[in-house]
Amino acid sequence: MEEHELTAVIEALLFVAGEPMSLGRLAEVLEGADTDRIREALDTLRQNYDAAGRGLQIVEVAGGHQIATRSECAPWIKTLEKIKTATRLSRSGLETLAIVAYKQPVTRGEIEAIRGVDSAGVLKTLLERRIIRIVGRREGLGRPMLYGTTREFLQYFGLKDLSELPALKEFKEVAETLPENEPIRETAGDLTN
Amino acid sequence: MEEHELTAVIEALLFVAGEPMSLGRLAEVLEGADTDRIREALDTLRQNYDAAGRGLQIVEVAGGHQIATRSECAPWIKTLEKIKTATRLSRSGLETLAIVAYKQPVTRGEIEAIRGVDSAGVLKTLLERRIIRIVGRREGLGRPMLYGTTREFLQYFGLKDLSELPALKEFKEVAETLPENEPIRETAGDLTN
Amino acid sequence: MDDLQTPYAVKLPAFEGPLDLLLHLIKQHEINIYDIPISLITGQYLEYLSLMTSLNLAVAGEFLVMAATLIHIKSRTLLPPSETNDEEDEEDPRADLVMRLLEYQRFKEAAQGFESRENEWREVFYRPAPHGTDGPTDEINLVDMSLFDLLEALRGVMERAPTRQGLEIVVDELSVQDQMSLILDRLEREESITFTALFDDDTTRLAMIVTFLALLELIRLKRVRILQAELFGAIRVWKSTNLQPS
Repeated sequence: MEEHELTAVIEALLFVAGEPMSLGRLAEVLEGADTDRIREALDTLRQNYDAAGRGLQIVEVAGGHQIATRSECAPWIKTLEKIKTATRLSRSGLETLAIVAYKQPVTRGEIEAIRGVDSAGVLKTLLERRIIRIVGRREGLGRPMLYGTTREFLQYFGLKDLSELPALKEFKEVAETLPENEPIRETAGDLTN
Repeated sequence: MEEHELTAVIEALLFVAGEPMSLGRLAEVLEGADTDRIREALDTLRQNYDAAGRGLQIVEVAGGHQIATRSECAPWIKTLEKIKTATRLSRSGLETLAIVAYKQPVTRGEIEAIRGVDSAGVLKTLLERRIIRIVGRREGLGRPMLYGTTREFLQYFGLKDLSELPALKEFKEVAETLPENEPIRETAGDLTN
Repeated sequence: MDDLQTPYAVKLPAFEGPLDLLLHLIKQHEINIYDIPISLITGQYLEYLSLMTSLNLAVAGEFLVMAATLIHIKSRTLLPPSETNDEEDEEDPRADLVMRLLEYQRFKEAAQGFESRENEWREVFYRPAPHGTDGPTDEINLVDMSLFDLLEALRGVMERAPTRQGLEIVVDELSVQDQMSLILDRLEREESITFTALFDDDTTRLAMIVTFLALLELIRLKRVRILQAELFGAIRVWKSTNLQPS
């Protein structure tokens, strides 16, 4: 297959796939076409889509490549009545999701220990939206279920893979930072505040 | 809106609409943009799509305009569809699989008694996908075949063995909406005995 | 008039939980998180709780637990330094709380990062359906299939079949008792059965043994009789009553 033919076929495949197409999946469909050549064709395609006057783009999400609209066109797309915009995640949803994303695989108990509140309802909503999933069980007492993120999670936030998550802010251990020789105890006077 | 912006927005609209968009419909969404200008933008778009190396085209069908793949790409699209259907499971498939997983070893009759519909086709699909297998025959009248899950099933769900399957009552912790008198009382663990 | 009906507006920010509230108070009072003036924060915290109560808002249990924790920490700070313990061994009573606050804070910040990504990617649409729409799709990719999907499917199907009872699995045990009633059952329908036909349905050696034991038991109980009409002829099993009319 010529380079421009390969580009054309890949474009058509990305269009019909409706989900991120990995290099591997493309190679499978293209019956053993060289991965390097596929990568090159994808680059050409991406450049074509980055030309002025295009309403579409090729994005790399969830371990694959996918055609998507450009955000500048969003206002008009939203007026198409059949296009449903996803409901935003609630604050508790985002908080819980952040814990799942960074600590996965993680149990409900661990999530609740960090959040300080019951999280069953939030977890259920996230499961139903397929943003998280049950990935197994933790060994040991009670063998609690473990939660992790899904491919939809990556897609929802436009992430290539989990390594793209920004690093979680580290904090210093309390012991290191507490003023060493300062009196910890407050005077009784403070209590009148 | 500039001409190239208009072209971009129309491209994005045709992409997400998934059905032919008439000039009138486009004008409506573009809030009264001049029909002549929309027609011009559509022509520009069509020309862009007719360049070499494109796998897509703008077709005029059913009184509207739509993005479609080029016929030259059909063989690969068919391959993709084949791969996709081989990796997808319908809702009825998932339902049947759930019954097999939790009630195994189970006969087709028992599955149909629960689902209330004929399940021969779904069982065949699940067998072909190697998610379930025939594990034997039930003693007694008719000696019906018994179905159970496979090792592939465990792999899909990241389970070590069937005892790792969460029981419905555990699920209750997550989904507190379950009715009180759940008909299934056994845990998966019991079934593996 | 409106002003009279609503004499004052209390703007009560919503908090995700006690930790969230504490972080808010810490920020509001520009407090160093590593050196929290515990009595000030406890006072502020309790004030907030009483405000919630006066507004008839349900105060979740977690908030009360935290109130108790704060009061406990405060009481410990009031105790004179223990003389028996080494100075080094003595732990700051606030340490646990500070660790929890810091841990919670980083996820709260990460969640804010998620929110801005969400906003950005909500403007991007895919085909045929835009991503992240609610509700289950008709088909599911095997790769994405999760245990939750399986449980949801099971729950759905069980809910749709509420009246069908007796769905319990018959444990596939071969009991002699069962086999005995099966034989008697057959003898109700057929006058007699040949000995070999008794084993037609048995697929395993174990099943055959069970059938044989069942037959022996039935003979012992005089519920059946076996007859061989001629030498080397077929052995037939009869129900006893057929031979011994009462």
